Amino acid sequence: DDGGSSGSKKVVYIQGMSGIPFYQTVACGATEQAKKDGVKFSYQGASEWDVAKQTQIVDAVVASKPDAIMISVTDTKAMIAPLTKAKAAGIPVIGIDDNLQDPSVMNTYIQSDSIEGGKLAGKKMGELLNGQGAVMALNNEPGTPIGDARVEGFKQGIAEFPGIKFLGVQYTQNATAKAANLASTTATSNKALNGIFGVTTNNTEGAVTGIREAGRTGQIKVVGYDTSDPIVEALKNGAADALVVQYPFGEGKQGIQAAQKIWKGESVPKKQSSPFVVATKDNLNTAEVQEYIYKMTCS
Amino acid sequence: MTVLFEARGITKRYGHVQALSGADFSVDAGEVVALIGDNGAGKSTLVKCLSGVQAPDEGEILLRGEPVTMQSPLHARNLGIETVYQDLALAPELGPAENAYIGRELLKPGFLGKLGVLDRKTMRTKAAESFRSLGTDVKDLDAPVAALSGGQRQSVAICRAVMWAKGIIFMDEPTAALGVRQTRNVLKLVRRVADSGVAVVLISHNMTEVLEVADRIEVLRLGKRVAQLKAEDCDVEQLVGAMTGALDGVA
Amino acid sequence: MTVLFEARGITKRYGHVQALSGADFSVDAGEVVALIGDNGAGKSTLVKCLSGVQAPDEGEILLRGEPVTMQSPLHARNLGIETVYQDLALAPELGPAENAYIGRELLKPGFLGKLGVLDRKTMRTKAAESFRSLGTDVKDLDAPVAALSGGQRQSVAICRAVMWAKGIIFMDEPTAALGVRQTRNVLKLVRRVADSGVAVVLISHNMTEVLEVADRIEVLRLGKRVAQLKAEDCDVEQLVGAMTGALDGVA
Amino acid sequence: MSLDTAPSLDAVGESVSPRRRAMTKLFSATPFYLAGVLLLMAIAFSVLRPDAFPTPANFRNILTDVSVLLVMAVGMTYVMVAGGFDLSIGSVLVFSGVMAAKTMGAVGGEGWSPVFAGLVVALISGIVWGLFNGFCVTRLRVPALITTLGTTGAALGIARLITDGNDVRTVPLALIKFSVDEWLGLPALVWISAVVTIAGGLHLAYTRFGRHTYIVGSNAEAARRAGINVDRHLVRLYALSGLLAGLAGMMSLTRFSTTTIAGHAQDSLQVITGVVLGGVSLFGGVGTIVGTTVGMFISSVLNNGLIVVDVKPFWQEVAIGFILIIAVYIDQRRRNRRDRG
Amino acid sequence: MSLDTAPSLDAVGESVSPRRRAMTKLFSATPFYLAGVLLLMAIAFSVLRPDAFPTPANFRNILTDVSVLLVMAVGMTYVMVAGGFDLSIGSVLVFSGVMAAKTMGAVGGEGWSPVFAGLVVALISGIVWGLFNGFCVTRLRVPALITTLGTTGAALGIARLITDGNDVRTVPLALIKFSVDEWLGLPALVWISAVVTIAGGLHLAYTRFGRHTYIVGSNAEAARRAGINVDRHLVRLYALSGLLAGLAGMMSLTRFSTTTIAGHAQDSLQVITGVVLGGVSLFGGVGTIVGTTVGMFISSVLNNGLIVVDVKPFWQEVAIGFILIIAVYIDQRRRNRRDRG
Ligand SMILES: Nc1ncnc2c1ncn2[C@@H]1O[C@H](COP(=O)(O)OP(=O)(O)OP(=O)(O)O)[C@@H](O)[C@H]1O
Ligand SMILES: Nc1ncnc2c1ncn2[C@@H]1O[C@H](COP(=O)(O)OP(=O)(O)OP(=O)(O)O)[C@@H](O)[C@H]1O
Ligand SMILES: [Mg+2]
Ligand SMILES: [Mg+2]
Repeated sequence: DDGGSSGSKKVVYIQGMSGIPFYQTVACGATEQAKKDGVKFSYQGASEWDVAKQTQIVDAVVASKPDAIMISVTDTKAMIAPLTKAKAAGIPVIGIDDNLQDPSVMNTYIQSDSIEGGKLAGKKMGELLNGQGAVMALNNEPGTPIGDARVEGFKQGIAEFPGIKFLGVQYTQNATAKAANLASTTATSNKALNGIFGVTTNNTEGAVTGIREAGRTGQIKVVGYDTSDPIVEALKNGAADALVVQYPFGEGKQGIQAAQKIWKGESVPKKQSSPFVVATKDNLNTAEVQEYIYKMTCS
Repeated sequence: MTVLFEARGITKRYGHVQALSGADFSVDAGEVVALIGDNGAGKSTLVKCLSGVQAPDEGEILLRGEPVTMQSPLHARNLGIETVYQDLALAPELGPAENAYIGRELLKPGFLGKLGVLDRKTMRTKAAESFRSLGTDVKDLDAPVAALSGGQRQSVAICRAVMWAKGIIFMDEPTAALGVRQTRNVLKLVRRVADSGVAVVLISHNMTEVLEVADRIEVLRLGKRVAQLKAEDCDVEQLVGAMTGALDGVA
Repeated sequence: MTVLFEARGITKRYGHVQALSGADFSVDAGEVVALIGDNGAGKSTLVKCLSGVQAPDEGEILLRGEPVTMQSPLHARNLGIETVYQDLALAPELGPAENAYIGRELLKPGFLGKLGVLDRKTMRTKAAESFRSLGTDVKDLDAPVAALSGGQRQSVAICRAVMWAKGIIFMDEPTAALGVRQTRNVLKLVRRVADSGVAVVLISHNMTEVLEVADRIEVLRLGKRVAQLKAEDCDVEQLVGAMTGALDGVA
Repeated sequence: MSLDTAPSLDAVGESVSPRRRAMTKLFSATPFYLAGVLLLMAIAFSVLRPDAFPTPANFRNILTDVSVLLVMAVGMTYVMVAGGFDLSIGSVLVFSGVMAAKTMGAVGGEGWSPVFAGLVVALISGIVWGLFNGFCVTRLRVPALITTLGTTGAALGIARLITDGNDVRTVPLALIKFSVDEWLGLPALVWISAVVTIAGGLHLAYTRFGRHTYIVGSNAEAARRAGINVDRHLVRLYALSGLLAGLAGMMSLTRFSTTTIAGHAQDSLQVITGVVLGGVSLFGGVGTIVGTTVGMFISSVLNNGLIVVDVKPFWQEVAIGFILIIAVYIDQRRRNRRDRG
Repeated sequence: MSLDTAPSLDAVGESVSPRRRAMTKLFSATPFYLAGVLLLMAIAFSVLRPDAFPTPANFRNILTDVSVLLVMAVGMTYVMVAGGFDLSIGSVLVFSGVMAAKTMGAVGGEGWSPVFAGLVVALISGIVWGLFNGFCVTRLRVPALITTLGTTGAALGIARLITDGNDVRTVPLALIKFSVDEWLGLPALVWISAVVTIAGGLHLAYTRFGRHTYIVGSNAEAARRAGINVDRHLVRLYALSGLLAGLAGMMSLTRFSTTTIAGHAQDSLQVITGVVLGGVSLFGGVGTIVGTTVGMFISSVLNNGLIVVDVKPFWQEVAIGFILIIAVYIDQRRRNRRDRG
């Protein structure tokens, strides 16, 4: 059909999982851009982090014949096969977050480099602790690539501070209560602990509560990855100390723009990157940081 | 004069099995009526229909001449109908005393009772007493009824019904599992209950027993009442004939 | 001369209830022995101990003079022991024919049989036949046994045991829920089975029945055998006396 | 009417002294041996980390950790004793929390009145879902597993629709202060949980309502024939379970000052585990709140202790798996021996 | 011995013609009405998106989606018909996949021999966990829920210990090619799943082993007294369920070329949902593989259709929740009416 007008064209975004602030904000950014450009947009996501479920969604989305797919993949290998089917059906694929191991499938991907983000978190933690202490990380499940990459980056970041000991990762199944339990138990049983890295929002929220219940708020620094309203609140009142914030809103916009370029036959770079910012109590109200704070309620 | 309780033209189908096809039945106050019939004749089904456990497909039930619809066992019970079911209907995990008071638990007097607190001790004592009066020796009042012998279990069900009998009491093969002594006690009890003005309906396959205790006998065959007999007028052979249809036209 | 089957000094406790306290028992081939006793005397417990369902705490079991330990019901069955349990032991969700062949399902002939494929049709026909021979009319052979009347269910359990009786058959109150006609058929059957050389043990609370069919009577009281009687030598009063202990020292 | 007394061979049931009877009951009830297992676990952890495990601060951790789940476990015990099943409590917790937070936001202010409004809304939300569950199970005859699985999805979905998936944190200062307050050295949440558990324990064990719950679970048809309105009773039990999940939602909101929407997928399973561990059967008719409490504490102490003694995360999973099985095995073995002996 | 023929009032049971009997059976069995619900759903989605839903490609999607879970559902049906319960299949799938992938990596090469070695190891891994479950349930008398919850944690924990939590991707080319191959227009995995389901359906319905499974679930004590070795039978069923979970692990590995360790936490629940939807009771004794198949397809078609018609994710959760309840309600209502009529 006519490559010029994209008025009747449709983009579907497949989230890694539904109900996650980051993905939700990507959808919001894409919605805003799509509205502006007159593109139809919708999003889908499974209620669990599950390759089989995401495959099912990709299959069904391909069957519904959209004009482009944006996707945050749950696995960089397992998703090759289903997305190859999309490609075979002539549907352009735009990655959000990550590329596949087979680089030929995606037309482009917008990466916010999780290792890089983790590194920022690690460095910030080192600074907050003045290079001395023992820290732990709270992650959802082992084997989730993004979480693992963030932890990996975090380790690299604190490696610059030889005085800091990494106590290891504990897993919370994404349950705030479990994160709180892990934080409070470790905080009372290990007096040396003075820093916790919350790999996702639920873990950061849990860490804040757990530290409070152990009565060590302020003594144990909390660095989080991603934001949510409660975490921003915690940052304001000193219960959390720093947040690595990605720019999902921008990624969503970028995705829609990339789709239109592909439809027009313009060239898009294989990899586009998306920036980070480290938010603290002091810079929270600056315009730059506010631009990054996730907006989940789409206009 | 209207009789205490009457059922007319009760039918009940289960899938394509016709358990009752227009059965009639009546019993009067102070009377012991034996309901007899072959296996599968529909006796238990009739009792279930008359005690609110199952809704008949068709038919009419009259209590003191007034038509009633039994909506539930609770409704029947509020009308003064008690039943000993053939399958006993006990809660296997609970003890005999607890089972005797199912649905009629005694509460502690005073404030605790207002809160719904059970009076376990009284229930236990009273239940023990009434088992004893049947001649049934329950060795462990705390064991679940699943651990009782067949006769002991049946005694629990009988005690439960008799304790509360006011208007009518249906007893579906109450003595099937009872020992000789316990059976005699139950038959005496049946007579005594009837003498106190309660209508007693007794189902039994033991014709000697039936002739001994019943005033009247109603015979069910293939889901229909085929005969109404006075106990003094008949003997075992006649009853058997009526049940099996061998004597059709005679009775 | 050794008897076919003998038990000596069987004891069995459940928690602090002593169900059997040194019970003895014996039965010979071709003999009908009635086992009688009050409710809770321990009859069913004894049957369970002798058919491998429960392990006795103490005591000895001799089959043709050889001591045996019943490890499981399967073991007992392989020794030729069949049982009609008081609680019938049927699978409520399955149909009557299916229940009659539980644990002894017939397989199709030939290759399919090797694969374990059931011969449903034959089982159905044969089961229907044997229900008919007891005089029991099961209207729907596909309905689950939970939907059968009490007597129909009991007939299923009886058919199952009788079909396979080889050495000894225990029948724990087999006629409790049966109609007059069905009871007569079962008593005839008991006699016939015994005549074919099988040892039959019949538990019943109906003394007329017992005196009619049994050769010998063993009386259990409070978990012990208190009397062994020849049927021809005694009457109902005597039996009742022995069961209740009223005639102690007399029998 | 009363029966007259026929000659009897033995006194009925009274051959055993009441004292002996009480002892037998105590030792035969599930919680007794299971509590022994719990104690053994606590001792083992204390020996391994005497400086860290048996400390007041750590016990407070354990109690805080168990408090929210225990409230839901009380409701679950009622439902499961009656032969039911409720998978939806985790979602109902989230839903109630969301509704409460939204209400508190709408009422506004930082004092107690928004908190009170929020609490009422949370409880009502819980009850409504419970009633819906009860309705489906009793009137529509949909199996409890399907019903509560359905409401699990529906309640969570609606909660997310209301919030766009974004946690709500409109929590008044009064509530935040309350969450930090301690009475007699323990957080208020722990006391609330204790009150609910004790009240539930007494109510289930000693009242007519509790007795009916056991009867319905043991033989629903017998209950019906005895004039118990089985359907109404079941609806009440599901409503109770919903109510307590609603309360738990408010408690969770108090604890975290945010709705933690995504974090409760495992709650129902955790609660069911504790309840079954404590001796409630999937088939109904048996179980006690005391047992449930011990069961919940076993999970909680195990989670806490393995962290305190610093077992690696993957090993923790393996250890918890096997220890659960062993704990129940010990309990079963002791009980069987008694039955035989 | 045979019984002679006494006079009888009616012919026994034969009053209804075999044909009529077969019809009644067909219409009364659960799957019939439920299959109607499935058809209705498919029609609705087809009307909404005639260009996208009822296409061969989309049906292939649905079949592929359901294939792995259906294999496990067959095993679950056996276990649940016998009154058991198996929560561990998701973890056993992961464990078996990990073991298979590690084996294929160790054997090396890109041909069929490493695939074969991997398959054998996957099946054995599944059987071993199944035997362990069966052992705990029968010998140790630990309730199935606790046992299989315990092994859920243990199997997953060990899988993670083996892999350090990282997915294993040592899959030979032969297997990758196999996953893309189609026979008669459908992927090989779909055919494997179909063979397992049909074999399981015939086996459960028509063989002695199947019959014993129903008897054990209907009344375990009656089964025991009838000489069926109940414990041994249960162990076999758990082993079968494990075996099929192992096969599913290999299938999942084939499909994704990686072990997807983190993605199977919900598998057991999904499978149990389909099985219960298909008419298997939590209490055992009833159910068929045909019913299970229909139940699994209801879930799968629903998931697929809602995405194809582009319902928003949160609305999907709500819709699925309520539709599950409604589907079973329709099924129940039709069946009850028959019972009454
Ligand atoms: N729930 C049910 N579903 C289907 N059929 C049933 C059901 N209940 C009873 N029936 C059938 O109805 C008929 C009558 O059964 P009922 O129990 O009333 O007989 P009965 O006269 O009490 O026999 P018995 O003397 O053996 O107790 C039987 O053929 C039985 O199979
Ligand atoms: N599983 C059990 N647990 C505890 N006690 C039991 C158990 N089974 C039987 N008993 C007790 O053992 C005693 C004997 O029971 P049994 O069933 O053998 O009596 P029975 O002679 O068959 O009586 P009936 O004529 O009533 O059938 C009874 O007091 C009974 O309560
Ligand atoms: Mg009857
Ligand atoms: Mg007995």
